Amino acid sequence: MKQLIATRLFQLVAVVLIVGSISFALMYFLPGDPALRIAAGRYGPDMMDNAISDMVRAELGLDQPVLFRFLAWMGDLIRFDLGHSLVSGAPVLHEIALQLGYTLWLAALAFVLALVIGPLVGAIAGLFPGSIFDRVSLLVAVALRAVPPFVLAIVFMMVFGVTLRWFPTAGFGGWSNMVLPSLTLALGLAAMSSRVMRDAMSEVAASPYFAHGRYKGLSDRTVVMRHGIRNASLPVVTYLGLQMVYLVEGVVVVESIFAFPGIGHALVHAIIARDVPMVQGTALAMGGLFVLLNIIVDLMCLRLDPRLGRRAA
Amino acid sequence: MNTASLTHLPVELRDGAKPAFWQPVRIVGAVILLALLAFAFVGPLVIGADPLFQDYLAVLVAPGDPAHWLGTDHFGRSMAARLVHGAQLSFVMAFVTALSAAVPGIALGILAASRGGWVERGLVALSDIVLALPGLLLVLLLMAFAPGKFGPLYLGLALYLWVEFFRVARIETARVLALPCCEATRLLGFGPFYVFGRIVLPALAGPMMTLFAFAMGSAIIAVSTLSAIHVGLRPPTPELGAMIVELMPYYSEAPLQVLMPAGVIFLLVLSLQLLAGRKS
Amino acid sequence: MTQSVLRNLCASAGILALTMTTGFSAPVMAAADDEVLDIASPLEISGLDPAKSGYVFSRMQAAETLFTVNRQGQLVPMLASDTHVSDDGLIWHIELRDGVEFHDGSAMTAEVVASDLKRAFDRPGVLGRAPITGISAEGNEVVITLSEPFSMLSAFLAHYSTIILAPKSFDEVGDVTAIIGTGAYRVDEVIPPLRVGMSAFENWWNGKAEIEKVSYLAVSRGETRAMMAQSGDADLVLSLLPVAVNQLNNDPSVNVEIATIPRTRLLKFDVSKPFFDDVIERQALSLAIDRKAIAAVVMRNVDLAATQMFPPSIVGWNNQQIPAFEFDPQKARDLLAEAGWVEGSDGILEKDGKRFSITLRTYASWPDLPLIATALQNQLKAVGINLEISVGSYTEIPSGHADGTLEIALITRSFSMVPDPLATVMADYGPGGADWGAMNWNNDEAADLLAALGRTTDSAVRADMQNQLTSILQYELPTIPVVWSELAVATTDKLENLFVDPFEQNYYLSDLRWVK
Amino acid sequence: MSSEIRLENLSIKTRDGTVLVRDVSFAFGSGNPICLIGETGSGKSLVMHAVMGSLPDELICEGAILLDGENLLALSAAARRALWGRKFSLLPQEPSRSLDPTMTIRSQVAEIYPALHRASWNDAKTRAMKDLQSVGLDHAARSFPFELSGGMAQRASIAMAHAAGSMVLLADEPTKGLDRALCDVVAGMINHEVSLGRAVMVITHDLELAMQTTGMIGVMRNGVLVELGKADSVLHAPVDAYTKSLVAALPSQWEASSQNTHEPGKPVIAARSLGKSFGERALFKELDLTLRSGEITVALGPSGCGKSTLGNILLGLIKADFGTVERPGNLPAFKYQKIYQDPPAAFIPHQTLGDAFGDLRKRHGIDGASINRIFDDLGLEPGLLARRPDAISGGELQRFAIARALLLKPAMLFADEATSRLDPVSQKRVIDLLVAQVRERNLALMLVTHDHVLANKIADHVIDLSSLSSNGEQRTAA
Repeated sequence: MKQLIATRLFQLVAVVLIVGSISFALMYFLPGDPALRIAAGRYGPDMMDNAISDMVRAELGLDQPVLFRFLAWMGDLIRFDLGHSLVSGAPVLHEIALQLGYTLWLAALAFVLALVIGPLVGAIAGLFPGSIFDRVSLLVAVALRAVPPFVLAIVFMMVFGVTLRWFPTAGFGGWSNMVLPSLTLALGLAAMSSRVMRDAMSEVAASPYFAHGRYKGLSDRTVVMRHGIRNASLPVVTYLGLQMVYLVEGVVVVESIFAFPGIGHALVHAIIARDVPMVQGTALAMGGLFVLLNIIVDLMCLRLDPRLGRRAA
Repeated sequence: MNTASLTHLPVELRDGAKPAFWQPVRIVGAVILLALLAFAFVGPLVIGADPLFQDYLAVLVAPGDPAHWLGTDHFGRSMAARLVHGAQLSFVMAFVTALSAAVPGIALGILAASRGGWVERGLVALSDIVLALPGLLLVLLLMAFAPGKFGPLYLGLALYLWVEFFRVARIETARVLALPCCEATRLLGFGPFYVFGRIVLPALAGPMMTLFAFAMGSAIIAVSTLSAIHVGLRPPTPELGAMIVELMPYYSEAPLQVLMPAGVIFLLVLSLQLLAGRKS
Repeated sequence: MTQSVLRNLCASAGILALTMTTGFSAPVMAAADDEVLDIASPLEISGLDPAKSGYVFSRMQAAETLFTVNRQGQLVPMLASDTHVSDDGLIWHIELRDGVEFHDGSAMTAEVVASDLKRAFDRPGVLGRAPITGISAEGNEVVITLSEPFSMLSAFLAHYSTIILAPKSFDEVGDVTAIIGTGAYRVDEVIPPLRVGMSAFENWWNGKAEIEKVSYLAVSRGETRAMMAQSGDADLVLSLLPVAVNQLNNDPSVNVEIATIPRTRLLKFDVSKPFFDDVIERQALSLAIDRKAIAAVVMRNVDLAATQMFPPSIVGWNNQQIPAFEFDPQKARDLLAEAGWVEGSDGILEKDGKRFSITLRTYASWPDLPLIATALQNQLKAVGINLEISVGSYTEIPSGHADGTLEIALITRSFSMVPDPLATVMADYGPGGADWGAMNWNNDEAADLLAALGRTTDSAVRADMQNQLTSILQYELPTIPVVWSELAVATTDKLENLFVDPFEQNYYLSDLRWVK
Repeated sequence: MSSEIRLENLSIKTRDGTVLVRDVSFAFGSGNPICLIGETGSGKSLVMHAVMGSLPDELICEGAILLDGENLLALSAAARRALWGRKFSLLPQEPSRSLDPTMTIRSQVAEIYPALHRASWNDAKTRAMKDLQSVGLDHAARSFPFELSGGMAQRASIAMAHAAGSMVLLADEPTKGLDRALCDVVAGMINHEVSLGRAVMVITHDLELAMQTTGMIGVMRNGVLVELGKADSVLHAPVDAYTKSLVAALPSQWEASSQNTHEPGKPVIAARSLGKSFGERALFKELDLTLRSGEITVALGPSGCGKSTLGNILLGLIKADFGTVERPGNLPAFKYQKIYQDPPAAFIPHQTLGDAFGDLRKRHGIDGASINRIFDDLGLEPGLLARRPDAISGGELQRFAIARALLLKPAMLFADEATSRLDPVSQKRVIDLLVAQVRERNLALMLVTHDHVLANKIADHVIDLSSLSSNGEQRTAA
């Protein structure tokens, strides 16, 4: 348990350092003069010119030697001073605190949806391997993975937003706004987890304890509920931990399409405007989010599998 | 839902020989894949049309038109030509990416499992870290060096695709190496290469194939996702992922054209998936 | 160890709890049938500082400037009422409109205005480019002193970076913490970068707006905006993609209005490079471009094919006398041959061993730029010029201009940032050019004309000079115009009295009405 | 209430008509249990599953299975299913694998009450505790299957049968993988069930168990019931030839193998003051032993006492905590071979035996002749080479394993419970072969077993590790 969290924390620290270095490298290597980019970001392409950028260079001390700047950069990072956005000029930390809220809601909802859809489909497919349902679910899963999330998003907007008018096409603020984006994210996740669940389930269904459950006289429903799902969901949960990557990155595109002001949206715009401090900040937030979600997953595993629990204890 | 297995059948009745590799599912997969490869590599020779030639008088022609059997895109470029060339580029790139992710991934996985100790701990830690890094960042870094080139883009993808190979390879190898048959084989005087060649690699083949299939898929999808946020966009080169993005705005006028590249990606992933066998 | 672990956990949990709550602080996005006017626009609110996103607040009539451009495109007073310029043109007395009140109830005094303008002058922005020596308040007049006559001052004072804000808008260090303007709408909430909520201001000096509440949402993707128009999630959708226009025209419940705006997509290149150093090379380049095709295919409107730098909407600058650009690939080839370019083995032109192969930089902030670039790439290939397209950040244009790495770039340039196009032209086509104008182009005649224009106020004299200047640009081609732009706006049929301002100064929300 | 099951000419066929079980008839019921004996594939478990009604759909039953006069075969699959738990309970083989690994045994017992008796959960919990008490597991109510020994797990599954309250109890190889001590415990439990008036049917290849269960014994071979009769009569005066061989195969019936009289052979392995412990539990310490060529050393002791560990240390597969292992005349490693407890696990799963032996020949340059000779010696038919390990019966596969080892002309063989999973006949055959080879090739054999009888019959030296081992009944080492 301790050890588990220790590893995760180590992971977190390493992530912070690496993200920091990469971001600095970006700042340094991206084509064009950082001062110019900052100026452009602040005052818009039409306004920006080299006069302004010289001012910015002086202001941010971008004329100092690289190594010095790198140390300064990392120093700030360790003091968790993420600097100011090149675009809005607001403190990155403050901006992220705001955006993270929206993203967390989105991610959480998507995660839950995925947990409902994926394993359910997978379980049914796994109980009847080779059945039509199994084959169709495979096709759908592959299709969902073969279509970029933003295409999925557009399709949903057209169907549920424009044609059916069930949910608002874009915007944020209410539950109704969350439905389409989170569904877009969830389906991608569910696609894969359903396959994992399917294999896990078919394995469990072939296991002696599953058979014994039925010999005991339990109904199929009871056996599946009490002995099937629980055991099969172990690999799925672990797998979802990995798939957090997909979620966290799906957020990027989905948010910008649905005009949702989360870190993903922020990252996209930071990237387009080469707003490196924001890129770093959002990347850190995502890394942190990933680690956090994985701690939750770890705990779920402990909860699900007593063997782990007893060993850890 | 038949849980009783046939294990209580007399062994004589069990099929002794190796099960045929070419089960129907695999055959279907192979057929689709071959068709796609032909499409991508023979297609360009068959379809004379230049994927870059713009015909402003035939913009967004619907598929089925005698002159353009797959229609044209927003510049009046032949979809057929762009699809075949795009497929070629994407397949090659995706394959290279998946390969450059799989080879080190699997190698390190086997290394970690067979060495154990600090080697394993170190590698696992590394993979954990890479996982927690938003892949976009890695890609961006590489893009910074060569903006608008596909090479670094795919390399950047490989930089975080390898992790999944590593994890699965490691776990699977560890499981296999623990089997008595490995101990027995070594006792019989066979070297580690034999053990890996005959026991570990065959066991890895299935899951790795599946991962590979999805890795190729994700590579192409990632490229399109990136082009959607204007990273690595490089007109006019036809690339499946980028094509989806380019055509997206015309979804209402030419929905089919938007779906075509996606369809090709779908078939690719599906065929590899079927070929790889059941596990996903 | 455990201690720190626990602390870390608590911390992250805290942040979670805190941030979770932010999620739903905002009101639910209004559906079409309620009284709130929902606006979807690509422009994001990158910050409260006028220099950054002042245009959002000025166009939304939250904050106002001393001068503005009326529907006919003439420069007229807004918060100012009258102007007296000393005979030497060095001292401007700007009289302020009486009884103007800020949204916080405080009165707009000359002192407030003067300090706002000082601030705008000290910080980056257009005002800094004016030869201003002093800004002060006298009674209800703002007095601006200049080092030399400057005809465009009133135009500069119509720029969004000079919006007039109440003192309470600033914190002690002078950063903007809230937008407290004088406009028709009071800003209730700002959720950067996406949302602004506003409600009508009772004591607006020009009456009271018809529609009570306005909700502004920045939606960066054109596809999404189009769908919001169709689904009715937005009542007013700004700058639709050309594709979306056709699509929405077929939708009975949506009205689409289009205005051509003073914005031109043009090719910027380094005139000192061997590819462009000879004027006939630049003319050849221009002849090789099939502007009508691009206008038709990309902009979906043939009339947007540029015949010269300035679209007809820019009165006084659009020059009827000069001959329009032609499309003549053959002539282009001849000119290039004349300039010494011969076709190489691979069909690409060569001149003393140098291939005519250049990298075109452009950016996707305007979705049509990469498309135009793609078309250009194809058309120039036909005359033996090879373009490598690199789509990056717009920041790579000025930086390329600065470090001289830029070969050719496709950019978009607005002439209405400051309502008098001269402001932009002067910067872009003066000696040596500028980041968003010519590059290493020096033309004494043009330079003299610009200098003279800067000093002259007599419109008749100016018109003549402007014609000379435009014909120079047309012949010399320091930059090559490709297409003009238009602004497409979609509204629900429930909305009436919409006016699309070609100068993008004002959405005239205060005039909008729900159909009874 | 009592119940009786009567099988009348039960035949089991595959869909393509292959007959797996032919005309089996017998009866068992309250107070008179039956024990079906036969090697793997004799069809005994098919019969049991036929009674249970859990045969795969691929198989068809003919004849009749009467439960108190009602023909079960006439019932629909669903109707049969409805009897599970209520009328029939099944004691699974290797129960530790047949219990849900993620659930405490108490709730695995408790869940039966709501399912079968519409009991409330609280009610169920208390009644589950009673059931566990009745099998003496109340102390382990909250533990998970992986924390139970084989015997405890077996008792847990009996508790479940109690909970279900079914009168018919089918035990499927209940002693599989358990050591002798546990086997006796299990036998005791089964007899207890009989005394409770349940109709019990046991299928096993463990004659010891058969002897301990009073009642009828049926002997099956190739799908035919070759002999049926009272336990003692069948076991002491067998009629059928196969039954005779079965009985004869019992270690107790063996004539003691010719103790090697000639002078002690030269040492092959010499271990000095070995010590090994897992965690704080010491398996053995200060252990000296020497294996000599031509001699058979038997390591005795219940499961988990460390006898396998000892062998692995001698083979150099595990490091000892203390002590040294010397190999005089330092021979190459492959001269020390091991025969595994579970034959299939010792072969590469997807590799046919043919390929396996082919590679072995290549690796060690063995000529085909010697292979054929060994196959003859071990009575292996080369036809089987085309098959993969999982398609060959345990006995045969074990003999292939021996052949594989002998091809390398080993100096020492370590047989780790090599026969514990085989039926008596195969067991005897394998043991005889091993002994013969030891004498003939003059190699050192170390045999690990928990069967005292067997040990005493063949051993030149016996090391009894049980003395060193701690508690008798803890987790069975798989």
